[in-house]
Amino acid sequence: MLRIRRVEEALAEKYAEQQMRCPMHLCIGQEAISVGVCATLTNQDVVFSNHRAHGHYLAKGGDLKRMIAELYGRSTGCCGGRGGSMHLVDLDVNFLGSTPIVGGTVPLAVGAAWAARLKGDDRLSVAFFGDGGVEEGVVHESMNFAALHRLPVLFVCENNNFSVYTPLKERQPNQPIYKMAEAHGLTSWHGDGNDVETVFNIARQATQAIHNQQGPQFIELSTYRWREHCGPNFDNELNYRTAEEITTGMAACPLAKSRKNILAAGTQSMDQLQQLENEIDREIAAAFEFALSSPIPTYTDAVGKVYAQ
Amino acid sequence: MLRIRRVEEALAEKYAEQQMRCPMHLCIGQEAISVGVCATLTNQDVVFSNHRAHGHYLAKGGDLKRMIAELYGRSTGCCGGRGGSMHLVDLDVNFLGSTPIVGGTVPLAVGAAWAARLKGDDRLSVAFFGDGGVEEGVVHESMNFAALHRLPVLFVCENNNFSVYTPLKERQPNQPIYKMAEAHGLTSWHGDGNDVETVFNIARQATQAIHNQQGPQFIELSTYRWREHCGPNFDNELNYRTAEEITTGMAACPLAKSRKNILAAGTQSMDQLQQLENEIDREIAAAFEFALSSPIPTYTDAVGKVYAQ
Amino acid sequence: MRSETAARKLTYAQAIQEALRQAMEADPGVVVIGEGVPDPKAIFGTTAGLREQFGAQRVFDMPLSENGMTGVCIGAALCGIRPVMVHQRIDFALLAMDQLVNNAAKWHYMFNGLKSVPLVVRLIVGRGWGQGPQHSQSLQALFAHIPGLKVIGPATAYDAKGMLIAAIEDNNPVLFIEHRWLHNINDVVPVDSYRTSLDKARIVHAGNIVTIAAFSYMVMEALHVAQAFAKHGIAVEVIDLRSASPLDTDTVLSSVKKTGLLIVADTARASGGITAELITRIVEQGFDHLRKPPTRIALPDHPAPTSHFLANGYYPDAVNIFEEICRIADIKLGADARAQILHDIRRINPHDVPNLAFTGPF
Amino acid sequence: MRSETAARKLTYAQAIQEALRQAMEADPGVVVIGEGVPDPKAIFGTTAGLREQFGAQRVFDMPLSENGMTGVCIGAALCGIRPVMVHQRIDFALLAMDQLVNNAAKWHYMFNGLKSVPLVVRLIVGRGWGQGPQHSQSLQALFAHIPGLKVIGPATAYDAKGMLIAAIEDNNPVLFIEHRWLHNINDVVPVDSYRTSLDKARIVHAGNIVTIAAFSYMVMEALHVAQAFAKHGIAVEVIDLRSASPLDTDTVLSSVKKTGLLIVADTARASGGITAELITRIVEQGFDHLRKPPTRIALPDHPAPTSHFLANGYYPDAVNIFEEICRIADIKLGADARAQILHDIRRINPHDVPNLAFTGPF
Ligand SMILES: Cc1ncc(C[n+]2csc(CCOP(=O)(O)OP(=O)(O)O)c2C)c(N)n1
Ligand SMILES: Cc1ncc(C[n+]2csc(CCOP(=O)(O)OP(=O)(O)O)c2C)c(N)n1
Ligand SMILES: [Mg+2]
Ligand SMILES: [Mg+2]
Repeated sequence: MLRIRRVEEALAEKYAEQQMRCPMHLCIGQEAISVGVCATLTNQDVVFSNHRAHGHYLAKGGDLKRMIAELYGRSTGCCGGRGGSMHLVDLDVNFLGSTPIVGGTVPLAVGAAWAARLKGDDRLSVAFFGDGGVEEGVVHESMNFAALHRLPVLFVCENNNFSVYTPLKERQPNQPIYKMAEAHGLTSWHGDGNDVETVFNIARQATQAIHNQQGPQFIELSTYRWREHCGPNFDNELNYRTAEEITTGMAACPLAKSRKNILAAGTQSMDQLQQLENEIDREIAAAFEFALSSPIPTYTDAVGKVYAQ
Repeated sequence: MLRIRRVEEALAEKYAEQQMRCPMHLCIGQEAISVGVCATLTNQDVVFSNHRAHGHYLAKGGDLKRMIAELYGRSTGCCGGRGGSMHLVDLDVNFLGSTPIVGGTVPLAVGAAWAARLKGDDRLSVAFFGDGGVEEGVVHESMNFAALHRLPVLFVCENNNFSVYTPLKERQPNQPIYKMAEAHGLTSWHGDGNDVETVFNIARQATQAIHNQQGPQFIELSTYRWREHCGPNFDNELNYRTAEEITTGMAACPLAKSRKNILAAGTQSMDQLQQLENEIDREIAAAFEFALSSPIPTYTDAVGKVYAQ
Repeated sequence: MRSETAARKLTYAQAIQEALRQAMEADPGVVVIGEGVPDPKAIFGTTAGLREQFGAQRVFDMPLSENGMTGVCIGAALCGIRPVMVHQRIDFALLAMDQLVNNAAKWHYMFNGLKSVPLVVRLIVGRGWGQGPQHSQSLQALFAHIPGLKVIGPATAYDAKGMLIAAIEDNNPVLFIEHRWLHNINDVVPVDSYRTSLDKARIVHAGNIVTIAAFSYMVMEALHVAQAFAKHGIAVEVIDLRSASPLDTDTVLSSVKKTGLLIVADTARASGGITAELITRIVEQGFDHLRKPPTRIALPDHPAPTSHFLANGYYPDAVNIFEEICRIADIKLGADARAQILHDIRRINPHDVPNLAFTGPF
Repeated sequence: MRSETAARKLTYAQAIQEALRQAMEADPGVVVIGEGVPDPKAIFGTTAGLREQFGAQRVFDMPLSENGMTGVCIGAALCGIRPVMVHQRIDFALLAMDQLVNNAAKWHYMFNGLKSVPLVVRLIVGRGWGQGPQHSQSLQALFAHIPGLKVIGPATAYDAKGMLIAAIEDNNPVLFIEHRWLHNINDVVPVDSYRTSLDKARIVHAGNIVTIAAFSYMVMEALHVAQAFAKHGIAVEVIDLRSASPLDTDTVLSSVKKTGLLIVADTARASGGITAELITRIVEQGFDHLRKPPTRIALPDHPAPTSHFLANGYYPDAVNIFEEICRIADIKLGADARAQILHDIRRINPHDVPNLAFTGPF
């Protein structure tokens, strides 16, 4: 979590330099979900994600250097610069891809699970999406098919109560999202997405259930996005959420909670944590250096690979 | 019901003459739903329907002559021949239209309800669709929006357990459809769609609830299609349903049940029923005559009215 | 190149079935999925027997969820499966445009070539017997405009088999457009598996008077005309485009260099159709060879009406092609020759069915 | 005709806002709906203040349900409402193709003219600052191929206002394409409400050397070139197509009769684009007037890459148009004149932003 947070804080800081010239959606405040869920996955499990993908990518083990390079549009980026922040991929860790059409990758995750079934692989696949995603018909179609064939897929809905600046209550009736998944025949779970232990426990049970042939599982996790929908800044001045809401939301910081627990349990000392943070910061600095010293592609690099051989 | 049945039996008989040259989906066996639901509507209430539309159209009060003429592709048809069996319309009774893209008219019914809300009209709107319809994402999107704004719309799902030759269990997990509507925040109802009184009672409560500002309602009614999915014949030889299933399905004939009740209650005598049937048959004969003696359009009639003035 | 193995006559529908069967035999990763694929009607016979042979795992029905299921197939294709998806009408694929255009077409490109989407989508174009506004569209131009998709439309049973096998083996999303009126037409089809290139047009009737480049079913109409002309010593060149994207401009250009005249025939609306793209390319590359402006034989600017009375005149046919050839090539036929040709090409069936065996309803 | 009432300068985005406001004032049946319509950013300012003025009933946010909500708007349009729907990116409208093509486009036709669908869908084309493969498509050709839809793309603030008002008052589904890079460009815009015809192209720069017909943002690029040439006494005719469907062939044809040369510029892929349709029509109707084959300035055959380094060269601009004019019209400029023109038309901003004020992120 700390690593994701520090990476995104660094991104936010550097964004103003106008060298990362692409839309960027930070997950600061929502890190516990990526981390808690991905901690229950093996390398061969497959992940698909959406526009807010940094956390998912890093938690699955995606290469930090190549992610930063991608944001800078360099040749060493994970898509060679073709994708930017909203199109991440790392085949080495089976992070198969994130794309920004809301709901668009959810059926792909189901398809990956179907492929695993057909090929007899014991791998599961995961779709990360937001509370807005469930409004897309395609997500319902995906749940229906997954439940029908009891496919090994985990749906993870990160409910941060907003789609851009529109609160949930202006988009959906007052009904829990996870109940919808139940109506589709999925086993569903829900909990506090700002508590990494809760997330981990739920995800572990859910992935275990999938491995035990209990069919697809759906997890709804409540969380809070700290910064603006798209871009590096806070956006309190827009007034689409009250100061009070923001304070409460940020008070539920998953990192603070986890740090407190760690210190209380004594698993790591303050010093150790600081050391960890220093290491992370060094890694991040190196990643930025890697990105900025990477080759700059030109238009000719954009021309090929439209069709596969 | 009897009228719908007799009309469709006549259509089935005449279809082999190859003068009605368009796909035709009969609702024989399913008549109670159209009749029971539409009996609770006023003329100003709006109805949208799908490919299996004859019953909905007639029960709403649609012009029989113009329907038959439409099937024969004549100028007097309700679409002037442009639509055929799957595109029926009668503005006089606010039957706004049926079209054959599965799920395609469901959001339109929601939109009509939204328009009523915006204009302050106390009219409700109805969407008829099948068990296959609920698999289309657009139907979920429609339910979500209807529930969110508590729009005056009635969703009527005719569950005949089949989409063409594919049984429900190969398309959806073993979950009641009406529960899905509940998860979307709609009040839901379900019952025996082959019993016109049941249908009427449910529909009356549901439409009443809409008029009482209780928001959108969803009715799932189980029923049975007797004939082939598309076309005039029985299709027992295709073996996608067992002989036993067909026998049971047809034994639940909504007309037989209703006739028995009427006779038992003594509201009408055998003679009166026979007289009614004769009248209906005369009306039908006249409608066929009307159709067959109506002007035949030519290609030039097909050219205009692409854009409205 | 025509395969040299044993051959017999098959219908286009049978050829598709055989292609599916052989592709599935060759590669256990090939699966067939679509509404009605394993049902008793087996998509006009094109999937008959597959479930029996390959089992319920690989021959799949699906819920009415065109966009979602397209996404499912894309996801499976990313993970080593080669899905063949079927839509009984191309009109239904409009529901899946997002997945086809935003994901399938772009995945290879946007992830820098790391992954590919080996997906075939069979799209059947309806016509006749009251196939109305929502069941008879020809939408090849929509897909052909999108880089990353291949859009093919074989016109013969021979090509249907060879191109379907090649499409399944291709690592890209291929939209395989089948015109319903081709399904029952016979052609010599080799027994063994073979591949037909997805990007080469084919001269199906050689000539030097005028070039007719046709797509899908319109090849048949053009061929009738060419054959009827041939009896009178007039050689019309007919090119089966086979593919709308990529478009084999070279083959058409060579022909136009010879004839100086071009007619393009398509099953879709003329405006904004692939006819416009082909004409534009020929103009761009062969302007000086053109003796007259190229013309189009395609649909007018309105949807298909359902009534067979209304539709009688909507679909251009061999007679329209004949008249256009006479006009553009300035052919003055004697009354007898003209009557003879018209007799040869005139449709004997009712105008709204592909053949007399067709009695509805779908 | 330019309205004669008082005018002042507005940006394209402000002109849209004013059009919406005036249309809503004039007709209580007009509603505006879309993701983010009433939010603080107000769709790049184009819906600012509307909720305050007209209330939450008529200025609507919506769930992320593009196809369903399009259907909802069609249903409302059938019942006396005139919805204006907004998509922040045209790419999202691919999810709504079914409702747009199967229902909106065909309802009037298939029900024999009984009902019409007065619906406007605003579609914003993204470009620059890393708008990548799924956020920067120009899809006008897909819609223009469908009879029953009107597809317009105003290039100036003046037209944005007049055409939006006309579109709202039109009884047909109108797709109103706004290029993001036009939003901040100023133009003189009359204060009062006025209508601009949806089916007439406009000569925005008169000339006789060559005809450039351009759509949407490409009008601006073409105009810069024409103005730069004008200083050297070379008169290039620039036509703002304004509408992709219907396509005003006549205006272009008259111009081509004068110049004999045609360049068509579009924001979309060349292959299968509206450029091909226009060229084909000019060839069909004006073959003998063409001195050389018409050419296209449009996008190459691949999706947009995200990296600004990669995208540097993807979008054709004034320089490309300039070079193409020189080539096709055989203009031999002195070194000074050439340098001067290039200086005049060369972009001063970074290539991936419309102006210096733009600093991301969307
Ligand atoms: C189909 C589609 N519609 C709209 C958008 C614009 N958009 C991008 S992100 C977003 C918000 C999505 O909300 P949610 O799914 O809750 O994710 P969050 O941003 O809250 O993480 C929207 C509307 C889009 N990218 N795709
Ligand atoms: C979007 C779409 N997909 C597929 C079809 C083909 N089709 C026509 S009717 C039908 C069955 C629909 O089943 P259901 O909704 O249960 O209605 P029923 O026929 O049982 O009355 C299908 C698949 C279609 N018309 N539209
Ligand atoms: Mg959210
Ligand atoms: Mg059914």
